[in-house]
Amino acid sequence: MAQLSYRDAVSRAIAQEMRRDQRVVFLGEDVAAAGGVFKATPGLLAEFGPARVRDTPISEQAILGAAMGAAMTGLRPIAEIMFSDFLAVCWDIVANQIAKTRYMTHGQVALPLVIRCGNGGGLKFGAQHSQSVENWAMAVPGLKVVAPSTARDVVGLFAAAVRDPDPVLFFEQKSLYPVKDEVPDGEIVDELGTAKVRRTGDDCTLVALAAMVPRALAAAERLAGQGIQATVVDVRTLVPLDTATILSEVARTGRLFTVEENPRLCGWGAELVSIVAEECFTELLAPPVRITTPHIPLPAADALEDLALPSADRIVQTVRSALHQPTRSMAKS
Amino acid sequence: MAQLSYRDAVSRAIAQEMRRDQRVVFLGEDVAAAGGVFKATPGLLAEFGPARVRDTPISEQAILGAAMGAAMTGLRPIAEIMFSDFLAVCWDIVANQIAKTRYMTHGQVALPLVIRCGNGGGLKFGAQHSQSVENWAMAVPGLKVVAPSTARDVVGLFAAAVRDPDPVLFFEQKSLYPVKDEVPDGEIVDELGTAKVRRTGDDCTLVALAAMVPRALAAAERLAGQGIQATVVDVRTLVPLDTATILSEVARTGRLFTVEENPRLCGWGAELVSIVAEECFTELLAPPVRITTPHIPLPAADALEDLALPSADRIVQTVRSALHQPTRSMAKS
Amino acid sequence: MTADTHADPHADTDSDNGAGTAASSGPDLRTRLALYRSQVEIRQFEKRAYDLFLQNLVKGTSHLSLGQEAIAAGFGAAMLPDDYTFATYRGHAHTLARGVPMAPVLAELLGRANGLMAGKGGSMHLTSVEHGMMGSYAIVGAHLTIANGAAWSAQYRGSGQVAVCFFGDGTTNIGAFHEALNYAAVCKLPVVFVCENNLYMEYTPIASVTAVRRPAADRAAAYGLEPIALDGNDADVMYHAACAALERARAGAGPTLIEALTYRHGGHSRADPAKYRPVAEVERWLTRDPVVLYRRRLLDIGVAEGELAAIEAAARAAVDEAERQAKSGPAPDPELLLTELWADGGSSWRN
Amino acid sequence: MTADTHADPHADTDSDNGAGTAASSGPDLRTRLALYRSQVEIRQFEKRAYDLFLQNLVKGTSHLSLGQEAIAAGFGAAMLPDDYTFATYRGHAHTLARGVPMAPVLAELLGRANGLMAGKGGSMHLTSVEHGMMGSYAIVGAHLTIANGAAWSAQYRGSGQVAVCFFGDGTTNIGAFHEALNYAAVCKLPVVFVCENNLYMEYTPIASVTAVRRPAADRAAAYGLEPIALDGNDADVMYHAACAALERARAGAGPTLIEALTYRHGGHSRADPAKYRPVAEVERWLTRDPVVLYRRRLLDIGVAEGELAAIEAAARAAVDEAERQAKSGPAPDPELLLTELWADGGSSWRN
Ligand SMILES: Cc1ncc(C[n+]2csc(CCOP(=O)(O)OP(=O)(O)O)c2C)c(N)n1
Ligand SMILES: Cc1ncc(C[n+]2csc(CCOP(=O)(O)OP(=O)(O)O)c2C)c(N)n1
Ligand SMILES: [Mg+2]
Ligand SMILES: [Mg+2]
Repeated sequence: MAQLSYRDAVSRAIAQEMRRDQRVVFLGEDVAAAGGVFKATPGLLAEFGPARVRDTPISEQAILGAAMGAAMTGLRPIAEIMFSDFLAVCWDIVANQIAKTRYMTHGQVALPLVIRCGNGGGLKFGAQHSQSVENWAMAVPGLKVVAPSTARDVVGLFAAAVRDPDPVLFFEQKSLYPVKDEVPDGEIVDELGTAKVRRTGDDCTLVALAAMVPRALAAAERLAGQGIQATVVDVRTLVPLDTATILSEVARTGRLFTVEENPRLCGWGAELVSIVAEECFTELLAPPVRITTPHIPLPAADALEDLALPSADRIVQTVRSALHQPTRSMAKS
Repeated sequence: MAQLSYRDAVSRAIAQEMRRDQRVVFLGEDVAAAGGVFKATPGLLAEFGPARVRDTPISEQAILGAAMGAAMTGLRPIAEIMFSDFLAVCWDIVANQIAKTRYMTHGQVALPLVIRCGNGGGLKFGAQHSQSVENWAMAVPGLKVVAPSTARDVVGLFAAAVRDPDPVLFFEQKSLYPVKDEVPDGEIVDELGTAKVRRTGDDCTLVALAAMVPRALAAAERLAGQGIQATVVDVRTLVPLDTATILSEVARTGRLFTVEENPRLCGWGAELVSIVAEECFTELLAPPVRITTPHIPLPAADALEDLALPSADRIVQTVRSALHQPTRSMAKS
Repeated sequence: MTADTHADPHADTDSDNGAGTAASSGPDLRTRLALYRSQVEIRQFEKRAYDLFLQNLVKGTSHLSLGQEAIAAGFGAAMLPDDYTFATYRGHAHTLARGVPMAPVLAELLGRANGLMAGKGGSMHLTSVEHGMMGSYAIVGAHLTIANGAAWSAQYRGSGQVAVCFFGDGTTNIGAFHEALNYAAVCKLPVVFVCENNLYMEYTPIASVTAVRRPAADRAAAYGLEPIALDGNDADVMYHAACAALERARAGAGPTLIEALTYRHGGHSRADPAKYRPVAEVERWLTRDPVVLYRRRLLDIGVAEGELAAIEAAARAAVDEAERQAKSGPAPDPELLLTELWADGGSSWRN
Repeated sequence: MTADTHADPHADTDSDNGAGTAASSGPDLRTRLALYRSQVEIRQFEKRAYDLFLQNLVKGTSHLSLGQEAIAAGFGAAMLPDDYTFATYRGHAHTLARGVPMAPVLAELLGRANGLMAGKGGSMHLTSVEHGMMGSYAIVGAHLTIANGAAWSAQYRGSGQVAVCFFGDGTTNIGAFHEALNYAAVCKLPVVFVCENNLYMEYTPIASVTAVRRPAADRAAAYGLEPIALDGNDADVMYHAACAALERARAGAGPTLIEALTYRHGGHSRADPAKYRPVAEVERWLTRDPVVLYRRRLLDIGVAEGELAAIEAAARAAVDEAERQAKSGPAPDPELLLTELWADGGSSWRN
């Protein structure tokens, strides 16, 4: 059992899978000799050599096309798109090619590949290097979507992604890279499509993803101090989505709050609220509430960016005021 | 008052705005000499000349970059991206550049431009030429999003889009191109951010977009024959979203059905259901229901594609079975 | 706007590229008969496909290779069975040239259950992995980068396989072309890029939207490659060029970019009457019909008329049979709608 | 992998491009003093920006032009006030070279309300439309296509304006570069593309990921353009090249692509110690410091030491004052979070 940072968990996870399977290769910009701009992939070139760990030109379409073509011919590529914002320069390969090819060919073409990206804000990098775009991927049929919140999940879910027979987008939340937690020694392999209940309370259910999970937990701690017991569910993978766990946790408390780093419109939270509204309608005691970044690009200035992203403060205030609203039954009386 | 096809309404709308304002220019692939692959832009080259109506290479990033740079320096460009699926090859210009520049520059840069695309399925073009991607745009802050359902709205909303000081994505539903309706003579200028109630009934509210509007209306007709009176709201513009009209129409009937051509996850319908659940919670008599294409790429075979998209049949059946469910009050007893 | 409109196609092709030429020093007779057979099969298949549109049996769209048969045939004859083909929406010819039977291809155009992909892909996405036909891609540019990936995999596995990627002149102006060519050259990938320059990107003359006269050949140097521009209507030239490029790739010498000048006899797609092309240009090119020219060449070198007639009759019979099978195919089972999105065979996104 | 690692920079620059050279036939004295002043101001500004990182006053990231000053200065001196500049995240130099005051630029780095964009853009997006500084773009490639649009607008309006677009060597391998160059050439747009080849794309040597030795110049022919590779550390060379390219653009002769060989003195960004660069390479380049070389040249042609010292003192004073103003700027008002997404000043998406 070692203290490992989310950042170091990435290279451990990649190494774990590359040792296991010669078909696993890794490519991206500055990932090999330099060990990655986020220093998340040091040592891999030294251990696995230039045939398996490749530095590329600034050619994101070439990177993902190479991963796709290699995946359909027997390899299991891992491709880094440095900042998830850059998925926009290769979105055709992701959304139109990788996501659709298995279906279009009636299963003739398998695409076991992983695309990993640094995702999200908090670093004051400005609007073009801070987006949380996991919903772009969730909206496209044919992509599995993973976003871990802990170092342990980075290792376990990454292993699951590499071993998955379908294409997986793996979002590493940049603001979590320095965060450490306990990670067991030895091989860790988790399961896609499984949410985790991080904390249990009977008054409301907070459903969060990636960097919003620690914030939801911090908020839950403070709410507990004020007599409000919150359940916190870590979604972990958006596709496949563990609706069983989430719906039962929402039904249990009757109150849903999503905590989303993404801009407001059409996020996974909207999808989740819609599923809950359709399937847990009668169990809901109050309107579901989405706590998100406003629907704006992210500003660069620290003072402004800090205001934009959901904070533990904002979560606490939102939950408190919602719980002071009349509930449905009260409303009925 | 003339009978005009949705297709012919496009060229009429572009011509109306180009006659009015010398700053309006138009570029795209095969749009000038050939009059567009959908034959939606014939005659424009002849009337306005090659300086204002330009054929381009197959370079979508160059097309939208040209539109963006021209818009920030005094022109009002209209750019065609032939099939909306191809937005994926220039998504960086749309989502990272055009959508964010005004905000990042604190208002120094204005981007009055329109990107028009053929959108959606129904033509058996297969998975890469049939997507409804309006939700890709709705999820990105800084883009206005328009999707007309009639020839009249094509003219009026397109004029509003060209005159709007902000970037607008204008989605023309390919399956509607041949459909004709009455269009008044003379200049037509509509207003963005205004939904239209196409039909009024007290039993439920169907909210639809673009090609799903005629299908919702057809379903409503048949439901009426079965004693179920449905309201049909045509959203028309996703951003800005006319929540006032939609919420009041939903509150009035207590029952919401969205009708969406897009794949299921994270669509405008999910956003709408979430807003309704949060803001009309107590008015809802039953769970909101989303009628969408399954979360799959679109198959090419006519037999399969017809099954995939929401049909009047499916709308009728979904509404009927939902209305036979116990309502909230019944559930309570 | 630059470049002339290719008044004389020959002006665009050079032979100082070691690919030999036309009649002289051609391939052996067996190969030549195979090349003829392949061209005739493609020609007859495409004509039949066109007839079926007119009968409104082909829904959606479709893009024919009528007039461009020599390119697919030349490469098809030169490639080894486990080499990889990547094609575009205009991919019927390249699919047949890899030995994929006509019936499932035609059935796919008709959207039938016995189609090559059970109707799920359609005319623009023909794929038959067992024949090395790794897919037809309908969004311009992407498949050049994907072909690189297959080449990379072959290089990594040391399999000796080569990826051959076919695309059009218009495709040379999109970003993915540039990224793919640079990446292939940097990694010395075993890949052959074949630009079928038919002078038009859809309805627009390529010369009017391209900064150089030869859209592919004049870009080769930007990737450290030799410029190669050839007569794409001569199956022997195509065959020799294919052999040379495949050889080079297998030898580890990296990618080749070939520009093959050709012309489509019909419109861009089923919807297109191709009125935008000067009549004189069309007529000039019709006199250079690759199938007619090749037939004449075979007669010149002494092949018997009867042998050629037999090949043509066999092709016609094959197309007739394919049409029969395709037309008798049922519509895809509705359950197919929700299959094969994932490797588990289904399309579920939740539990 | 191709190309050497530019052992001798001069090997990469040629003067057969009518841009004149170094000391010989240089610009007039007033221009030369302006060029020196601009380089010194940029040098001092960037050093101060670096000091402020070390004091942890600059949040986020930042990319300096230390060592690359001659390029921005040369073009800044040659451009007319209403010409357009498009730069990258490494854009402080190009912003200052257009006459944007130091204080708001520095304040933007510090995320203050008195920043050039009130803190909303940050170091990577410096923009000052009133100075013709049309933006700094942080995703590689896009701004080449956007610069085309400004050039198209100037061409359409007949304004005689020219768009100048600065980018790095690594940018030549992305698709947007290819699309932008072809489109500019086809439309004969009044645009100048300036590739600042500092030998590295972030941490990776450009030669290791590029199929040609000169990432920009060796691609020029693919767009029908002349190859131009110059010494980017010589402000006179840059100035002459800028004048020639601007002149050509205004004359309606279309785009120019210039590769300016240079070197950054520090890391790619604030986080980068640049350990990956060979010590000998760094030392060789430090001997070619553009500011030091230019100072020597001015002394050689008889400019008094005192005059240069005065320019340097004035620059230092300006930077001191800018730092004072930037540091004393308040944090942006919270309400700014929701302003200026739309032209109506707000960010509402619903009624
Ligand atoms: C990115 C993209 N842009 C536009 C299109 C629409 N389109 C389909 S084929 C075509 C012309 C392609 O021309 P070329 O590459 O010469 O191939 P050809 O059709 O002549 O074989 C265009 C513009 C597309 N499929 N993808
Ligand atoms: C599309 C895209 N890919 C990757 C990056 C990350 N990135 C930022 S700067 C840079 C290197 C750019 O190198 P070059 O063009 O030579 O410019 P320089 O930084 O040397 O001035 C990279 C890879 C990016 N910003 N955009
Ligand atoms: Mg063509
Ligand atoms: Mg560089």
